Amino acid sequence: MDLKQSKLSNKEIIAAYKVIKETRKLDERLWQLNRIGKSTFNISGQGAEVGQVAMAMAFNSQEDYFLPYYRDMAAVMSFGTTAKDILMGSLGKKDDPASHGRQMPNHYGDKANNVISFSSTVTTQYPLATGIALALQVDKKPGAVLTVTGEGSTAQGDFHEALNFAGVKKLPVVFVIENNGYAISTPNDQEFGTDDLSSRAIGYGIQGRKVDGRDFAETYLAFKEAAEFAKAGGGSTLIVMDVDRLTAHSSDDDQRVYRDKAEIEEMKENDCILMMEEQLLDENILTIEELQEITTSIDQEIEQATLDAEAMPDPEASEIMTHIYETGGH
Amino acid sequence: MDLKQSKLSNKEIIAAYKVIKETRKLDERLWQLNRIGKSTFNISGQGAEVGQVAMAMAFNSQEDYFLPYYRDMAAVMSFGTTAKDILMGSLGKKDDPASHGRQMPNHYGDKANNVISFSSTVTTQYPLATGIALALQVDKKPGAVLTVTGEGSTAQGDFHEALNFAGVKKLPVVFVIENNGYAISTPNDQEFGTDDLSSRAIGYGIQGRKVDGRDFAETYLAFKEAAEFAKAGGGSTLIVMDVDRLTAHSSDDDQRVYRDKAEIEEMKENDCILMMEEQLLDENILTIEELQEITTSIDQEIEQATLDAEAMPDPEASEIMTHIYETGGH
Amino acid sequence: MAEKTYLEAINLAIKEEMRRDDGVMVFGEDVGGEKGGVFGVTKELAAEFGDERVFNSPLGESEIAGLATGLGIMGHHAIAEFQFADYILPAVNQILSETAKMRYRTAGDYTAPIVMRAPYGGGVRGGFYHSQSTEKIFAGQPGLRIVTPSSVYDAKGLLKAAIRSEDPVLFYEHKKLYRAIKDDIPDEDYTVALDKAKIVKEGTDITVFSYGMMLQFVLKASEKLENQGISVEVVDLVSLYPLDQETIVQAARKTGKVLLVTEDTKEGSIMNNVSSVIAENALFDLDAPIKILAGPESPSMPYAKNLEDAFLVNQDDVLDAMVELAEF
Amino acid sequence: MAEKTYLEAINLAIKEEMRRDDGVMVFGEDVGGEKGGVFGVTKELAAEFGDERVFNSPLGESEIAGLATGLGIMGHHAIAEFQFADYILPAVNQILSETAKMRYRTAGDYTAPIVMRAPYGGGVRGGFYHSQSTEKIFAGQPGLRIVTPSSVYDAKGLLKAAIRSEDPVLFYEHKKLYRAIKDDIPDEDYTVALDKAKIVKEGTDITVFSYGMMLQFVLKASEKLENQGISVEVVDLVSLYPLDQETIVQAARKTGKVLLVTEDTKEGSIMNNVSSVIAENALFDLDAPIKILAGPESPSMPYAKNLEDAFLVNQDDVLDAMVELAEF
Ligand SMILES: Cc1ncc(C[n+]2csc(CCOP(=O)(O)OP(=O)(O)O)c2C)c(N)n1
Ligand SMILES: Cc1ncc(C[n+]2csc(CCOP(=O)(O)OP(=O)(O)O)c2C)c(N)n1
Ligand SMILES: [Mg+2]
Ligand SMILES: [Mg+2]
Repeated sequence: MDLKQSKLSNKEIIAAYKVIKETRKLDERLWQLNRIGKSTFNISGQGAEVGQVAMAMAFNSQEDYFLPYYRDMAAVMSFGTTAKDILMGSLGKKDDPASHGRQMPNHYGDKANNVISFSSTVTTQYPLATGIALALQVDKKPGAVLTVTGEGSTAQGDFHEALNFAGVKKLPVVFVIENNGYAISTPNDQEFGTDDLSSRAIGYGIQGRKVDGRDFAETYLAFKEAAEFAKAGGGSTLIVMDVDRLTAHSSDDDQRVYRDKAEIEEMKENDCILMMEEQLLDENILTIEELQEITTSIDQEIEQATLDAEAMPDPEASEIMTHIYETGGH
Repeated sequence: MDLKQSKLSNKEIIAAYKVIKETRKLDERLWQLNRIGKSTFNISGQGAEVGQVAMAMAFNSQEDYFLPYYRDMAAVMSFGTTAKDILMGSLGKKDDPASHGRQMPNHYGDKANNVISFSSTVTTQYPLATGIALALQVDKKPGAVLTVTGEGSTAQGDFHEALNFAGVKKLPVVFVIENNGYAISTPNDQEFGTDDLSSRAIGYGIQGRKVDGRDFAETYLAFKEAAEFAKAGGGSTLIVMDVDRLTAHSSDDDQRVYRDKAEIEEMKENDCILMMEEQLLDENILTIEELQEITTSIDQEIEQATLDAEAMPDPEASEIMTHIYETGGH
Repeated sequence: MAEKTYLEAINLAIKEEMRRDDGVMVFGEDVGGEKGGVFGVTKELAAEFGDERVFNSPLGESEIAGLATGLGIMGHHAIAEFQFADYILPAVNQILSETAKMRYRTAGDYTAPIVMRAPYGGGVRGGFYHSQSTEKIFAGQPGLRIVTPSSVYDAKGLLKAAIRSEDPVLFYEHKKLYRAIKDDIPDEDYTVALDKAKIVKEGTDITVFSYGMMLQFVLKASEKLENQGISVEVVDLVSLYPLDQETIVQAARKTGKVLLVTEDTKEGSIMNNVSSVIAENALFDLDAPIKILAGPESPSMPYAKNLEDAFLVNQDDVLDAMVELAEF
Repeated sequence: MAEKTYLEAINLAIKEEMRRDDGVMVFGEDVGGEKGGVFGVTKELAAEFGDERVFNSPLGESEIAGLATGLGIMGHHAIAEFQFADYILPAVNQILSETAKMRYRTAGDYTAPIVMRAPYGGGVRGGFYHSQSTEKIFAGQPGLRIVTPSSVYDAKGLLKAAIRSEDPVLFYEHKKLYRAIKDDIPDEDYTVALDKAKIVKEGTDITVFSYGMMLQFVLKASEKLENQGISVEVVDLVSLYPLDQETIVQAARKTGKVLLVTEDTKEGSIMNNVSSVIAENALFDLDAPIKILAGPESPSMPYAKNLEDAFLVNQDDVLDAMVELAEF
């Protein structure tokens, strides 16, 4: 789909693109920090940035709530988390808004922007999302809830229990499955017996959709509709968003061991960001020079954010005994 | 559907009817034993007997395996468990084949007839069933696996995890949901957001069917097909079988508290056994005298079985320290 | 003052807290509508507070826990019921991975100020899966509190404190006590501390720690022993996790003879934690080995009457163990 | 004899048992294909034994446990891998309600002779959910065994014994030991008893009980102390549940001074069970309080380096605690 079919203004599309590009650049920086030992882990959403930003733009961090998973850096940035915030997380800094240096990198959370803390244990966020949504419903608040998991993680019982409850209560939730073809090394056909996970929606009495996360406009429109549906009291939608996993599963993995070289090559050639940049040029939203400028200024921003984050204080050792109970430690 | 449309011989239909009737009579006896304090619990399948027997007849206890739930007395009896066996379970007798007096009544199990032990924790049998089925598949054995849970119990994560795996491996399992409208006091519309639980099958890449468990022939044919499909390597089927719960949830419950009088009345008027008896007469499979004879002889059998079961030894107190580990006790 | 059963006290605590705080919600299997729970603990609540605040959840415990935690994050002091403590097991992941760690993992940005109620304990002919003491499974997760009331007074006050607490609280209720004990309790609002053990009877010869149904046995036995001139200090643990170490150590020191009574299987039970606190902090004050009287090392309570009787620690077992310790 | 790492020893044990017994199957997340597990423990297995006996399961731990149990009922000695011991939590219900109770609830008609492997322990910068010691959650379920090897020799022999056992065995592997320890082990087939603690070093002044990574610290510290004339008896628990009470009591009696070392949070840890066995059975042989050196009472290991360091019991802590006890 053309970008403009999203009905977003050029300004909005450019803003979206900037977040997408910034996320990619930031992630590259995180890999570097990992390689030189400054962080011990990275798990990245390269290949999913376009879809994630299109998804997140259908929500706003004033009234909506977001329960992301570890690959959702681009979406989290759309919600308002900054590059410096994320860098602080990877470096384990005290002011990291996700966990104040307590959780591993990429375990997002940001109270100021309604991003709810994520744990490593997959799909627990789905039931949590129903609790957030029920609170909105009971308290007669206007927002909706966005929550995401990976396609492999849909095998968890929590996926089912949450959708089931959301169906009963017609909760304002948009449940998302980012399908990147693999759960670590396990391909789709070893994860589930269907070609279309969105077909699961019907069994819960909720809406199901499938979108190509490489297609900005298609993705945005689908989420916009789902968010509006939720806010209008229609209930939940399950959206399967196809994306790529351009990198290994994480910094502890090497996907060349279990994926075909050709498959990896092809995916890289169809990198969603390259495709979006082509569209931006084709649709005369940006010139090649403007694209270049954006890249340059993002590079500088990331550089500065890295310096800023590195300069921030580490948590103090004594903090391991704080915030355990209401009264502090034990 | 006419009984004869099942393509079963009159003899087979009569045999099925006998099990159905015997189960009803046995259950009535179990309620009596409960009321006079000889057993402390009963949970019954009254209103589901016709469907259960039709279901079970599509399998055989030589090569197939059955993982029932607590209401499946009629199905378990079709697999070969006797009235005396079940009475021994309710009375907590040592020779109770389900658990040797260890588990509560109606927690079926019978190694001699390939009925696998059931726990109170709902829906754990679904994952177990996948393990049994995978063993059959890997060991190249001919059988299929039948497993059942209640419709409320489908809200458990285990329901989903098992179906998902069965879809991946194309396991020879027939998963059954007995929908009696309630989970204890909770009606269908508070349990799930769909009118048709069998629509969940598609999301797992398996077959889905819905049958009226009050209709003997329809039910039998659906299960026959599913069993054959499983044995032919086609994979799993999810069958929703609508039944009634004529009694309270269990001997600890009183359904008049939360169900309309009219609803209960209507259900009783449409008792599946009465309907089947009408069919037996209408289709000239049995005469009224023969029906009467069957009832009389069942009454005698139950009487005898009760006497026999009551005369059996209790487990000895010391048995609480046996069969814990391979080597015995602790 | 009004006479209430343990069950009524719990029901009343919930009612009063729901009146006080609009944010309090109640859900779980069959807790809503006319039924009001399989034990009747939540009776009348739906009628008074409506189906939005009091409702039946579908039959999925992991969802129940996650739902409560999500509501807690949004500031609702939610009360989730697990129908039996045996059926909290499907929710272990949510409770340990999310609920217990929420405050710590966000350094307080998000919290889960919720209560999860669970009826536990045996002696009701409920067999394997309606008799278990599952509290031990959760004891060892900083961030979480596990409490249990063993008197009518505490049933009300402790639950009120749990609902008002900003910490997640697993609230274990002994199902056998629901209707077995009755007592006069104040009409006025009161709470009972979540983190304090209680000396329910002072004594000088032996110290017995317990909770739940077993505590009733201990109290009865100690009355008997009092007549025989043996003075028993009885401690109700109240907080099963984290333990109130100070009170425990002091009470153990006082008599130097310690008996721990639980109906749970011995190894791995809460009493092991109590014993090790004493063995680390009061060892030289002890005049006898730290004795644990517990259920057998066998998987779960069987159904057959004589098997259940053999399994369950009873009044005589408790008395015998106390006498033995006193005579040591 | 051949030099192997702890990880290689585990891999070899599985291979040899799969060759011996066609019924042995291996599955779990990413254990099959070319990957062979996120730690590489199951490498080469799919190639040798085929995709039917060695396969990737979908990402659902409750299903993994139920599947293994079902296979076990059918006589397969299945080996299920939980990718991290933290991720065994969604399977708690299956393991406790089904696996652990299968033999008992059918009086032996059905059994679940399976192994569930789980890499546990911290110090790998894995943060909250890749560092936990979850073994305590299962310790208290008769019918279940929990074992952990703390040497290369045991890694192989204990796993072989677990696979051959007719009991369900939770096999905890310390992930930090996978590549940290190497040793020569026999080429011949051997097994290590599932139910016996091991005196890994004899001594006369103090007795230290431990397992996992901490045991390495204990062994190093005891060498140092030996040079200072302090003789340390070191006991590897091996069986975390049920405990080998006899060996534990004897070893405690021998020196009268007991230290228990675990990286887990103290209250609720396995060491509480050990302590209470000693306090009940060897109290008058003790010359010092039973000391437990453990992780802090804090929810889980944080990620930031200095936080992790502060959280994890280290070599110095162990040495200090041992010296302190010796000097007591
Ligand atoms: C309950 C649980 N089990 C296992 C893991 C280990 N693990 C982390 S990510 C992952 C694969 C997830 O795959 P998918 O859901 O497809 O997400 P993707 O990483 O591909 O985005 C696994 C198995 C975990 N984090 N949580
Ligand atoms: C995991 C678990 N949670 C709760 C219960 C308590 N319980 C027993 S039966 C039941 C209702 C089951 O309803 P349904 O699945 O519809 O089966 P039905 O009894 O109607 O046949 C409940 C909540 C249980 N046995 N297991
Ligand atoms: Mg994926
Ligand atoms: Mg039902």
